[in-house]
Amino acid sequence: MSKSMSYAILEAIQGEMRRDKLLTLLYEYQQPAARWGNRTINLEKEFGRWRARFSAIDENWIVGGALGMSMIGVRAIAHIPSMTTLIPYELMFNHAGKLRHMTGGQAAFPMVLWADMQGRSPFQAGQHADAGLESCYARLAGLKVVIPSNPYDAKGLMISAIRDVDPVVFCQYPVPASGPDVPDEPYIVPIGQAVVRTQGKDITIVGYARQTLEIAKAVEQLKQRGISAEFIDPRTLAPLEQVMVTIIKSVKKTGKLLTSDDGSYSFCNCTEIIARVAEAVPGVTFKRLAFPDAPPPGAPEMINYMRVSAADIVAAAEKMVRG
Amino acid sequence: MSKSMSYAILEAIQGEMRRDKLLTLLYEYQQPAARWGNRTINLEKEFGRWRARFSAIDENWIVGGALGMSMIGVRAIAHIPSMTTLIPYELMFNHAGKLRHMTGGQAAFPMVLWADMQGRSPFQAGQHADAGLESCYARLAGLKVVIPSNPYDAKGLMISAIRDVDPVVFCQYPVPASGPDVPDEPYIVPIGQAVVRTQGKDITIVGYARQTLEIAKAVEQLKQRGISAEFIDPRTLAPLEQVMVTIIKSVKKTGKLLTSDDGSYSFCNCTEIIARVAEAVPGVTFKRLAFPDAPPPGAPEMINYMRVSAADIVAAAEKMVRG
Amino acid sequence: MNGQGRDNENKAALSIGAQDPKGIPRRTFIQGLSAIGIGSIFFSTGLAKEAKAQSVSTYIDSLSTKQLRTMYTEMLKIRLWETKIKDLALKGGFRGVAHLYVGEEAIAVGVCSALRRDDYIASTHRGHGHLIAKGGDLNLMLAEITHKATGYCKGYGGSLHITDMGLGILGMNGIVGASHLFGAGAAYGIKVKGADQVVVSFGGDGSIQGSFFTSAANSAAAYKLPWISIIENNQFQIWVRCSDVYGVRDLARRADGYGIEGRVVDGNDVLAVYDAAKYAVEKARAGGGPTVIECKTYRWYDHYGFRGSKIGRDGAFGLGYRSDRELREWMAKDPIPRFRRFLVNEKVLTEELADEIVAEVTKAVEDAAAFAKAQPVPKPEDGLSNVFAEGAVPLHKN
Amino acid sequence: MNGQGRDNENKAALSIGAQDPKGIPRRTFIQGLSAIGIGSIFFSTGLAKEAKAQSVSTYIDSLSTKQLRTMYTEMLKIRLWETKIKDLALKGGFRGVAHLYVGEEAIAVGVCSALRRDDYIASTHRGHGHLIAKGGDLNLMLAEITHKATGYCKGYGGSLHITDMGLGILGMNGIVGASHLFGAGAAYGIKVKGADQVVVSFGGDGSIQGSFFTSAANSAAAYKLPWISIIENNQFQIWVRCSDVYGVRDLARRADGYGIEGRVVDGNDVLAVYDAAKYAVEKARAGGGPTVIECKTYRWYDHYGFRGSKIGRDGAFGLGYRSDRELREWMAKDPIPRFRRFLVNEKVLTEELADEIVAEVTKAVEDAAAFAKAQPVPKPEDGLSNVFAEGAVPLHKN
Ligand SMILES: Cc1ncc(C[n+]2csc(CCOP(=O)(O)OP(=O)(O)O)c2C)c(N)n1
Ligand SMILES: Cc1ncc(C[n+]2csc(CCOP(=O)(O)OP(=O)(O)O)c2C)c(N)n1
Ligand SMILES: [Mg+2]
Ligand SMILES: [Mg+2]
Repeated sequence: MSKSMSYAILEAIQGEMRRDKLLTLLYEYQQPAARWGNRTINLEKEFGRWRARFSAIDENWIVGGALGMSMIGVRAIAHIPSMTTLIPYELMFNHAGKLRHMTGGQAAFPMVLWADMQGRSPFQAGQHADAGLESCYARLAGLKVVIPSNPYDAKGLMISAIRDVDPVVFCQYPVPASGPDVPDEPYIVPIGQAVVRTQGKDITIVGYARQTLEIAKAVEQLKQRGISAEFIDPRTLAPLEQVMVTIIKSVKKTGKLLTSDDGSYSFCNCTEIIARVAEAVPGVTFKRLAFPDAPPPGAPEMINYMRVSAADIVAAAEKMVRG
Repeated sequence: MSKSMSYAILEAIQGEMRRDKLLTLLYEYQQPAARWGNRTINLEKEFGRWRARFSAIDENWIVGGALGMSMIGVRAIAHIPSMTTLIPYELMFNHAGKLRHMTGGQAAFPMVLWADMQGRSPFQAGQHADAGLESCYARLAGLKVVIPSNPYDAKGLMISAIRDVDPVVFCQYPVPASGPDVPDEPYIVPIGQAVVRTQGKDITIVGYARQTLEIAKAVEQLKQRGISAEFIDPRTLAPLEQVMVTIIKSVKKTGKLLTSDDGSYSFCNCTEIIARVAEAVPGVTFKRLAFPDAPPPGAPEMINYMRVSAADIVAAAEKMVRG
Repeated sequence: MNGQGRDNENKAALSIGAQDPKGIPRRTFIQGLSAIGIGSIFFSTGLAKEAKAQSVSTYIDSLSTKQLRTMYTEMLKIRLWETKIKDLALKGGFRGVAHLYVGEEAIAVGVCSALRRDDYIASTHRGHGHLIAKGGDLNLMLAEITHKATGYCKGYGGSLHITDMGLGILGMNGIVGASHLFGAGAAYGIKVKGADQVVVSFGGDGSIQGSFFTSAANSAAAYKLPWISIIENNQFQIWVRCSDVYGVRDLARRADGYGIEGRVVDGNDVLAVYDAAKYAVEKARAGGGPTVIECKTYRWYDHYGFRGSKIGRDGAFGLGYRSDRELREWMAKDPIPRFRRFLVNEKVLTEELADEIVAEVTKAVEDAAAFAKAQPVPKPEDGLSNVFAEGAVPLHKN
Repeated sequence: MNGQGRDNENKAALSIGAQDPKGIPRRTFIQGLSAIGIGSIFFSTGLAKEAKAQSVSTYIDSLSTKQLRTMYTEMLKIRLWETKIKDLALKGGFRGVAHLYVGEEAIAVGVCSALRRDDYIASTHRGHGHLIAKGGDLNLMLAEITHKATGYCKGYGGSLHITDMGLGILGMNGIVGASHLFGAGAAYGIKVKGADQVVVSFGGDGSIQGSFFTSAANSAAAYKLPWISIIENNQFQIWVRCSDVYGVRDLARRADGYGIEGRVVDGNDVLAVYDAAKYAVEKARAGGGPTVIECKTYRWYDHYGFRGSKIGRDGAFGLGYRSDRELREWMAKDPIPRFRRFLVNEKVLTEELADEIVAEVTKAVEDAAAFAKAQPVPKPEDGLSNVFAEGAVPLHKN
């Protein structure tokens, strides 16, 4: 059994906390502890409460505190719960993303906002099953946004995020483990680099996080139907420049871009990707699959009908390729 | 001298407060008072402090208070200052936009978030010259977003917003008066309807708020250069369905879509418009003009170079039309 | 467990109330109670001078026999209805989730007994008890928790968003602290209307931090709003203990910094809660402004869901963040048998009458379960409606 | 006005200090002062018992002649430098904006005199005074306010964002209240480092609402952080009066609800401010946790910009939201001549020495203006840099 995404992330943070004796984690109730086989990680036990500190229900403290300490050279990770992703939004917008620029490069916030994200699960409803908020952060100047789809990328991207001198938003969706095994030792997945998960020539499919599982299934089914899809996982959502090089190269080859997103349709992160391709490549056919512009209903009958499934991806791709 | 946008908006609110004896305005320090010629409006004087109430520096109260009272049938307008647009963001996301859906239609927040917005003015810097946040609200399910470009639309859209049974975000940018004179009596500009400001056949240009002035200039200059541009002001940013009908009709005719936005490039509101056109109309040429993905610097040398001007629009349009 | 079991247990639990004095005529008895600390405020903070003046037992004394019996019935409703949810969920195949309120019933009932039907409450993620105490319909609530098309919210919201505008229930809310802010906003609206209603905002010990409470409290104080904030201090925020994250022991003290009167009461004593709430409600109606009341209590189950609990057994044991011993101590302070014993001693109830009530409530709960089970599920495309008052949003799939 | 004018005015203003007793040897004099309420705390809230114990004048007595002279010099620097900004702006063609601090100098200087160079301050939109008192360079500040390429922030930030990490200045900030939160965060960082520095967060009377202060205060209290929050109560938030939007008169009371000691002092008395700040700093260094100090004061100019002011004249008159009479009363409490008079009486300064200081500061301010004027403006494309540590963002225009 391979390491879970949560274990991989804690392993990354543990390694960095050993390397950087000041690195500090502020969190609320999501204990920084995990077990894998007979191994356990417990950051509070290992590094003490000052460096792994739970708090009152106060996301503005978790993020604002991390910002403040990072300003004086104490790197910090702010871990906030999934239903509160947008509570500290102003702090990331007006402060985290702007300080370096406003001070002409003199000051900065080398911190990581570790944001738990929500799947589109039934029985949760309105405030507890709302995906796609990573694009709220991807739009803010001065922030980097990474979003792993598997434990391997999660560990490598978290280490990159911690070592980065600019504020990084690390988005963790509840995604079952897949992909390569996670080495015990530290390694880096560079911020800014997309990965081509499957090579293909008929159509380009872009998606990340939980959607990568639906897309992987769809790509298989399309293959059986004789359609060769190229599947790209951006992994980084901001800055997007390098990522777009990979996507544009693919779309120039296939002429078709299908995106699949758990976020709501309007302004989901693939919206920006589509607009950039539309500006850069003439004559492309586009389709954007996403959750409707509605809050997530609790009843499974409703939400399962609304979220994007492998079947939706297959249907859309076939339509685009066969016309 | 015609009515200013601020006067027109206050005239709208005054009329509605006379019509609806409960309608209440919560604000911070932007006094609901204005003069036009020898006429003055002062909402606190006319309706008393309970119905036009200033507050501590507490945007969460202004918006949260308006939400709470609107829930029990006291319609409310929450007026927040421009540098605080995103402080009450979570309230609009997790509560305002979701209550009706979460309660199966049983409860709702008939309120207006009157958000002052910032131009791209020099000497303000980082936190006081950041435009484009309307798209943060346009992306949230359950919210309507309107953005007038002139005093006439401002009054008509504010009245529509107040009478709407769903929460509406009314974005006011500092834009010098233009367009038709503002009648004294109440009238409606329907939410959801774009307007074609100039008819044309060679290229479609979309923009709103302050950019409408730059675009109007550009359209004139393009005419002199023999290019016939069709200029569309969306006026409503969410829901976008009806607006897109107008824009798509135009783009099908011109085959070219140029958008001009004071917001930052990534996820500026025109991004969504481009993506929707890209999905709906094959073979279109696109160009998105916007502020770079950077905070606004204070020095005029820097910010004036970065913001979109009529000259930029003309250059981009010529390039698109002449190739 | 089923009603029988609970009934027996109630009887068994009676021994807990043994220290209560016997057969004293009622009025004096209640005076006595306050003296020995039942039905009495621990203390008031800050502006509480007038508060102290208001003798504790004034309000309790004026409770009618009917009211007292209703209070007992309401507490039972909450206990048995939620216990039923727990048992159904543990059986498996339950179409929902829940944050159980069991153990804290005295707060919801003590507070809501001091309210008029047209007063408002704003509730939390742990709000089933608040809603039942304000008159919420057991059938519609259970249908909603199981996301049925005929539930309070047509299955859209489930446990976290049950609302009944007709009963002045402004809704449960999944965001901690939001109840305070929307409650204060509603209280402002009441002033605009010129009405004499009041608003109660419920919140846990975790709800006083974050941005909601401070905005509510400052405005309620500055504008003297008819707002009452009930802080249900069950000592935990999921597993986090208050003492580790606050600089004050008594959370009511937070009120003082805003110029609001704060009070601390025994949250397992329905009469003490009622008395403090009634005082605050009367004050608010008279234009006296807000009050914050901290009720010390304990939750019997895990923060969320049913870990550590069993069908037919009360309480969740073996949870890492608290000792079973601590739980047992608090279960011994069970507000329901404690109140029953009091009512029997007060001759407000006989054991027989009390048992009848238990039987009635048990039946009502069984009926609610049957009702919910029989209800239809929502149609898939309903998810696209109710985003706005009119129409449906596009699915965008083809 | 020019340095001469100010110099003359200071002489003139001396009559204001006339009530000060004459020629008493220093130590006793200071004891006297505390007795007659100069250099004394108004009162402390909540946990202030130990505070009271700490006799007020202990700290003042230990101020050296050099320190006292420096305090006078620093106050003058703020006064004359900002007055220069006002005069330049009124002349026209000024490349910047400002929220003037004039009238509140005793707070910045009293507080920063109690700090070590390696202590931190987090400042506000009205922070020029804080920065100067912490050692900010007059030349680089004026260059930044006029958005020159060689200013503190290379012209990107201007008045609202001046920062000097080398001096422990975490920056001014245009968002009200943010200073409290980032200051508390930095204080947490100090604990992680195991250092003995402290952090001072400045904020106006408006800064205690909103979400920043509550998050800072609760964490500072719960974790006993070396955090000192200075509330500069100049009674207005733009034009809004505290009394209309708060339920408490003394804002320091807000501290009590978090379990933080709060103190209220005369913000126009540099010794009173110093004494309270020194007490809080010593306490924080010793691990005693946070303190909130409210300083009552008044701003001489409009909230923002220069409305109602004239070249060569102090103060902004004819503003709708306050009476000129109120302003004049407060100008009569001008902290600078008041302190000068004290120092002369104390034999810490002679009139001649004091005049020399005025002349020196006047020259330094003139030099700053000349320096800023001579500096180059930024290059247009610089706006695309410093978004991230590396590279520049694309312009996206073609
Ligand atoms: C703003 C916010 N932060 C975090 C959460 C996650 N959360 C849900 S309930 C809870 C604990 C609440 O504790 P308390 O307020 O004491 O209420 P209790 O559950 O003890 O009744 C937390 C942290 C949330 N729902 N909202
Ligand atoms: C969060 C926030 N809300 C509103 C503003 C607009 N604003 C700037 S300064 C100010 C008044 C501040 O008053 P106070 O805190 O008393 O400081 P003072 O200006 O009196 O020194 C306001 C409302 C802001 N900058 N930030
Ligand atoms: Mg709790
Ligand atoms: Mg002030």
